Amino acid sequence: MSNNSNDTGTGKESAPGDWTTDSPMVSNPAESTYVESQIIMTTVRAVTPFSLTYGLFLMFHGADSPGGSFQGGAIIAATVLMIAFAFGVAPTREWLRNRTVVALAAGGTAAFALVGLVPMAFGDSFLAHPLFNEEFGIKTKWGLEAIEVGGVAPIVAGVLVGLFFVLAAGMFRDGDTTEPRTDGGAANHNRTDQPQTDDEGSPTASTGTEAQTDDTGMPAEDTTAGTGGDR
Amino acid sequence: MLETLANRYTYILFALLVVVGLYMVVASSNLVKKIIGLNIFQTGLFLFFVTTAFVDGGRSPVIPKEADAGAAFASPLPQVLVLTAIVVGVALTAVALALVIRIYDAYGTLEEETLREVRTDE
Amino acid sequence: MIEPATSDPRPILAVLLSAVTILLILASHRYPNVRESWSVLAAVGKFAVVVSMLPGVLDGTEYRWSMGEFVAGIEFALRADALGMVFALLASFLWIGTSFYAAGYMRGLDEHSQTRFFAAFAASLSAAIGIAFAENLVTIFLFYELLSVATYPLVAHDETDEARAAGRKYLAYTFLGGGVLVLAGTALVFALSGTVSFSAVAGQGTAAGLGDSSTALARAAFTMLAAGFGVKAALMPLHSWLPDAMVAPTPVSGLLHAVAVVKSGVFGIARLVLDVYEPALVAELGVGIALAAVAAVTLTAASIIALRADRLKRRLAFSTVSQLSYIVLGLGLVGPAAAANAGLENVIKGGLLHIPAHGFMKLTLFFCAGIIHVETHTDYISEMDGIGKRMPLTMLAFAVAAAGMAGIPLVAGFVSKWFLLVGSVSAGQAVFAAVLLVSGVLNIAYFWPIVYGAFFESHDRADSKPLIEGPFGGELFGSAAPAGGTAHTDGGPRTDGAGGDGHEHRQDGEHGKDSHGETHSPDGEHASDHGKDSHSETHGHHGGPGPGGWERVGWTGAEGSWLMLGPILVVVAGAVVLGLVPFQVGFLELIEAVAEDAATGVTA
Amino acid sequence: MSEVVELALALLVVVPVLGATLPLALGLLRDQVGWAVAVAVLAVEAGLAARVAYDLAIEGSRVVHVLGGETFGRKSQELSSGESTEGFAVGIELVGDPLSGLVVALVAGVSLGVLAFARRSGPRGNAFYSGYLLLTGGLMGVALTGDLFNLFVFLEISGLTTYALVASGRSAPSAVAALKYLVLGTTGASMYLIGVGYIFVRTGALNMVDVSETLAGNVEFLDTEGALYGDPLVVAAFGFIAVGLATKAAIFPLHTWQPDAYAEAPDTVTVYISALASTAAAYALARVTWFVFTPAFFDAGAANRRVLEFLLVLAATSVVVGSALAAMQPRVKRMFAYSSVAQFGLIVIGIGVAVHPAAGEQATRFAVYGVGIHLVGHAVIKSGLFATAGALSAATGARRVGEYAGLARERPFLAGGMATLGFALVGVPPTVGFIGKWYVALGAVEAEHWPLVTVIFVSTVLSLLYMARVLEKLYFAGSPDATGEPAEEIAGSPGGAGGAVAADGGDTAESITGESADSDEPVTTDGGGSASLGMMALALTAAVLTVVLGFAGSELSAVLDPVVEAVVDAAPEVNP
Amino acid sequence: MTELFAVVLFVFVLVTALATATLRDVLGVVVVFAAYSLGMALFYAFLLAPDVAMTEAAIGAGVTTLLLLLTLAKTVRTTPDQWLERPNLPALAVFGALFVVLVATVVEFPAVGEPGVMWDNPGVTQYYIENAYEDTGVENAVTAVLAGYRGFDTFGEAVVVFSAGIASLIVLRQVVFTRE
Repeated sequence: MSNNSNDTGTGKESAPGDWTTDSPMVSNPAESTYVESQIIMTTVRAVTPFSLTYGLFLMFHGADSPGGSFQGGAIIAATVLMIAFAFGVAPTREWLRNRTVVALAAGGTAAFALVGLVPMAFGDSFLAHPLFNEEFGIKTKWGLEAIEVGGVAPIVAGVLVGLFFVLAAGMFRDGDTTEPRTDGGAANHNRTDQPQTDDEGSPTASTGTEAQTDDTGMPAEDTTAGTGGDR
Repeated sequence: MLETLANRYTYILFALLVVVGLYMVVASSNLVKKIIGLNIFQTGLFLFFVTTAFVDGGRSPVIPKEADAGAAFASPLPQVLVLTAIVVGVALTAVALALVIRIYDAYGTLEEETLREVRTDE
Repeated sequence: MIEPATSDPRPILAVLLSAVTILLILASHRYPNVRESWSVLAAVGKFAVVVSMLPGVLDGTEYRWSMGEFVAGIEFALRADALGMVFALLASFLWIGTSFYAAGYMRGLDEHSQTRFFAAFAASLSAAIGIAFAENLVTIFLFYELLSVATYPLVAHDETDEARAAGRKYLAYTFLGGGVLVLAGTALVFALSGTVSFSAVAGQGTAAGLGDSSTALARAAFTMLAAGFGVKAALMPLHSWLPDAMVAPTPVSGLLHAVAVVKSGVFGIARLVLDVYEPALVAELGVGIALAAVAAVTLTAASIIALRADRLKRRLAFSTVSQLSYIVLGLGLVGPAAAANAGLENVIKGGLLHIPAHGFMKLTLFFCAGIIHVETHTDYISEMDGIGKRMPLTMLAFAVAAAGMAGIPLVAGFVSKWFLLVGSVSAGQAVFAAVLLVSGVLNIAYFWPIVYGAFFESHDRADSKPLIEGPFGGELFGSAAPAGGTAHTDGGPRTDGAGGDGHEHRQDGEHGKDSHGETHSPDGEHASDHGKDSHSETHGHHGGPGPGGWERVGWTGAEGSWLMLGPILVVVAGAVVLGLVPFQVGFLELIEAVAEDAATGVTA
Repeated sequence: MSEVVELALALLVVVPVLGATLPLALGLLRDQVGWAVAVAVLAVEAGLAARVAYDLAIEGSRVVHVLGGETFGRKSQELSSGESTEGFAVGIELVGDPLSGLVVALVAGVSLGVLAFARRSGPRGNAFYSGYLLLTGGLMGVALTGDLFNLFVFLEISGLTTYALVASGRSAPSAVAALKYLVLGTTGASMYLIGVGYIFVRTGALNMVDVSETLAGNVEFLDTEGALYGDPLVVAAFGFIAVGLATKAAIFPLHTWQPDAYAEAPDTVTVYISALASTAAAYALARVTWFVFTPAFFDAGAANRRVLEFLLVLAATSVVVGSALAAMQPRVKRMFAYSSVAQFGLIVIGIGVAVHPAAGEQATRFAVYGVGIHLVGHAVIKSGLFATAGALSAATGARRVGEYAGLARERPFLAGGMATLGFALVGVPPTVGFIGKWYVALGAVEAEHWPLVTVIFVSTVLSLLYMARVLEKLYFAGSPDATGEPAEEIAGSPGGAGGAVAADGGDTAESITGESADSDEPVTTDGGGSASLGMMALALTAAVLTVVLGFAGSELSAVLDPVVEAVVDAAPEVNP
Repeated sequence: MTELFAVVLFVFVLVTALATATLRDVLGVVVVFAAYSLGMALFYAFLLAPDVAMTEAAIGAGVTTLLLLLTLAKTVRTTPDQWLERPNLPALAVFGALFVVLVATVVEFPAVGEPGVMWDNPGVTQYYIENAYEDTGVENAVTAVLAGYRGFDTFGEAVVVFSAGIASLIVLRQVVFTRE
């Protein structure tokens, strides 16, 4: 969002430092982090399989050696982030549909809860894995593995990737019209209409705020991800 | 006295990190730095917990099937607490950063003073 | 616990009657006639309920109703005993008259928000009855607070700056008194004695527990409760909300001064002295004499200030302040009397009997002020010379009531003051007897000029009124002036007739000093009556006789709407009856029951 | 272990979390499903909560849900002395007792009720309702967990979601407020964690019961000479925990996040968090202070006592400062926010008095009553006030005290509701506000903390300072247009009396709620928009509830009796 | 040897921490902070907590740093007018006091490496070490405790992570992930 710094008027602000050369597509905030570099791409291509494997290994082998689903999930997520850095956020996001991310996060949470609930169905308490042993002769270990691998890891991986995408997308200005008009100020950047933001107006603002959404350069991958949030 | 302190160097470090972190939260005017300070504060706390689990000449708490009696293991409990706390910490950091992005989006600055000025003349 | 009282729903019925009326009043806010008739019906019904309990209570039975525990260890209970009946009887009877009168008054002036007015009126009445029948300190506190809440809309009714200021002041004072002092005292009493019940049964009352606890705490609790109730009883120096509250419509003034509000304060003190701390303990702690002293000071100082007030309602207000102190004085004297074991019954009788007596008389006076205001828009005594021609009946009633105030025999005031006098002397407190006599003189001094001027003078040739127009007679009452600290603030020379407003302004200046720092508009009274337009007038008011003086109106009651005149005559008749045959009206019997009860408590 | 209530304890936490995944998942198919999902989930939740609260609160039973079953449950240790301990928890327990029963009922009720408000007031969008459900689950966890570290986790869950919800509005200041809240809240939580760490070092336990047993020195096989109360680490631990939780409860020097957060958040969120956020923290503080550090702890030494008294001083200060600042605020929401600072000062005073060495059994009893009742009462009152303010601004656009002039004529029922709630806040009987204040005061009196007594009683007048401003504006400021015409008179009078009457026993409650809708539709003003029926309903229900609860004083205190016993004999029984 | 290692780590961590506090350039701070996290990870490993070390490395040094960098990329950082922050004396005083308090409590702790009282009371740690495998069939006691004994904590933790995702959606007002 470096382009915003101009019209915000606070003088001594410059684009991010030399760790990322200003990309041609400055208008796209997320892409401003993107450096087109063959070396990085190849390295990432080379590294990715290993780190991915390592992450999976940690996930599944966490039971008998240090490491576990958190670390595994985190590393898998980190792998994806590497890819994103190397090939740009937007393509990565194309390749990794939102569905996947959401499914990982929400599904993981649900899986964890449901695995925990099964014993309650048998009148035992929440997360009582030993019950699997008694009822189905499944080792308690697999109960643990179930929540680790089926629950925690997907959540961590999914959410971390999701977080990255969300932060990369930045402030999404369109949003529902059912709320205080007041960040018409927050929506476009000139300080002049900031005063509105002080009194958060009536919750039933007029539905005219979509108008503001275009002139503020909506992040590209938002549009690619089909985020016409307008109702 | 010095001896006692030397024997508790990790605790001292914990104290130092907590103080440094809190100082950053209060003193530094840049919002991102505040958040980093928060992280340092918490890592100090983690160090404290990990230390409580530590036993001299012990082994990490991976207990083989036939654990030879008498082998000293670090306590797994505090480590688990720290694992949880770390993840909680990163979650908070993420949300904080999201807020930072939004604040910048609205006010065009991350410096607390500038922010205050901007908001007063709102 | 042993029930000294037969369980009976009538007390709560009496309370709820007007509470339900509120709903009806709200529901029928589009039909004024229906609306007013509701409040009249409720008044009559309530009075009927109360009266229906009278014989039983006279026979010594107590009607008790309890909702069960309200907070831990404390019931939400109502109990109709002799003392409560005195207040309940008075309030419910006078409400009948007031509701007629209010209807007439509000219509006569075409007031705004009449529904709110009548609803709040009903609410305050039901709160007042609640206070009368409350069985313990927490219950009485509950209704005490509700009374404050319910009367606030009435005080601030006019929605002028002055009214708002008065309302703010009223809320502040009453909540300081109720929410802080009474509540704190109640909590302390509960902590000390483990109960807050008024129950007369030995060992169940609070007195026992208070007796054995530390004297300092017991005194502290007494002080807080007395001060708390003293706010509504307008004891100096907590009185200054009362004169301000006169910006309210006259029926409200009646309600405040005679029917419910200030009486509830006095009644609270009566409960405090007679039931919470029984006379013996009061004597032992020596708090009675202190209370009496405060009352005596208030008595004198208020009378002196009243001398100087030119606006009729203001003079009446200060007269109220002083008259209430008679009651408090009587209750305070319970201490010394119990100590001397002499004159106890008399001081109690005197004090309590003054509750209804003053109620009747003061209501008459305010009604008179109100009708004068409605009919002639006259508020200032200096303009009432010869008004007797214009409103003979009214001024006659006024004269009678004033005589009663001054303690002239054959009117209610005499009996009570007589008892007080006898009691104080026999209790060996001659100094208070002296105070009583002095204030009697002062009463005459500030009422006689009105009556005299009304009947024997006319607007064009009136004697000068040195007390009002001359410089403040500090040297004249040198002895009393230092006592009435606030009296000094009322000083300031009177310039001329028109300056009456300016003078009022200065008199109100004392309120400028309070935290709200509101500014009083001298003509706020009038602004309240017919809209903002009167602000444009050079004079604060256009009252007084027309150019040709007061036109003569016969004694046939053509002087005003019977909706107002009727109540006046009824009430003043009541005052006279109370003075002529006190034993037949019921009040005195009730009070004697109370007094004997208290006396036995001491001797036993 | 198959007893339904025991299972319900866990479900109370799990159901909202499971529900929270739905808006996201269904959101992939279509948007705007959030509200419906939330209603469905929270309806189930409310059912569970009712069942649980009945057992815990009404029947006063203490239910324990051993998470992970027997294998991960309590293990008894054979002692050198031959006997064996009650057993120590190697896992985590959910504990339900009357106190948590009250909170559970409160959380479930408010969460469901606020949805009625959110329908119109927004924010919409599925993410919002996911967060809403997660917050509910987190609060349930705080209410039920019996494990010190687990408490930290759930504090963070509720905290995290609260920060997000505060910033869910479109206004830019809300983001700043949220970040401030996040920084302070996280610091507070970490402080709490430091305290837990210290305790853990000394006792090696995290389960609340075990910790208190160990601190009391009841664990024979441990070679602690008697109680650990004197131990500097334990004292420091209480200090850190108190500071941390006090921060989240917005006690004086660290209260600064609350006014911003409450004032800047969207109305819906304000209503919700004003009822629950600080309440949960205060509840946690009470739980730890009463049941982990028992009264015995504070009697153990001068230092312990001094720490507690320091806390009391801070609480008293925040009563005064909060009210004073509230009286100065031009904006209504900010004013109520500051009043919350004061009210929680009152609650913390109660928490402290209950365990103060000077407190006899009576004082403890009353203080516990006070805390329990005022926690619930204040939640209802304050959320009601915010709901009323929100509805008023939705209807007329008024957000400052000055803009309230004469609104009683346009919005009689809302004004009446605000009057009732206002007087409840001041502590006028018969409202729950009075009962809470009465008990706290009584506790202080019994314990003879005269300075505290003074503060409590004066707080009545202080709160009157700011409430009177609002009510006077509402009723007696007179609307811009002349007040004489019958038109205004008819519209205005019912509300006018509504104030007096409702405060008079709430007997007009039904009529108010009943007629609210139709009587307000015709009146629409230039403020744009109008308050939805849901908003009105919530506001007025709260008003009625304060009065109804006001008459339930003895019932509520009866509910809390077991808690009193537990605090008094200072030894919470380990689960049978 | 180990002492030396510990001392080096101690100094490294402390220096990096102070650097983050004093450096003015935010990007520099972020980079230093990443180094700091790695140092902490080593410290954890040194203290026999490999799981914690991995997590710190992956999440602290890895993910957090990435998120911080991303944030900086989304915003503009002020080019530092001077190298170091100027000290905030009041804050220094306050936290100096806090430091004293902390150190005062620190001396109460058992020396580093001595099994504290928590080993034998009420025996939780002992219990884990003895029974973890029988109870769960998992060798890594940490995993056993994490997913078994204290599975509910982990559940809460998972919820926290999920909440963080939701929260970022709410905060940045994105409907991206809630609709396709």
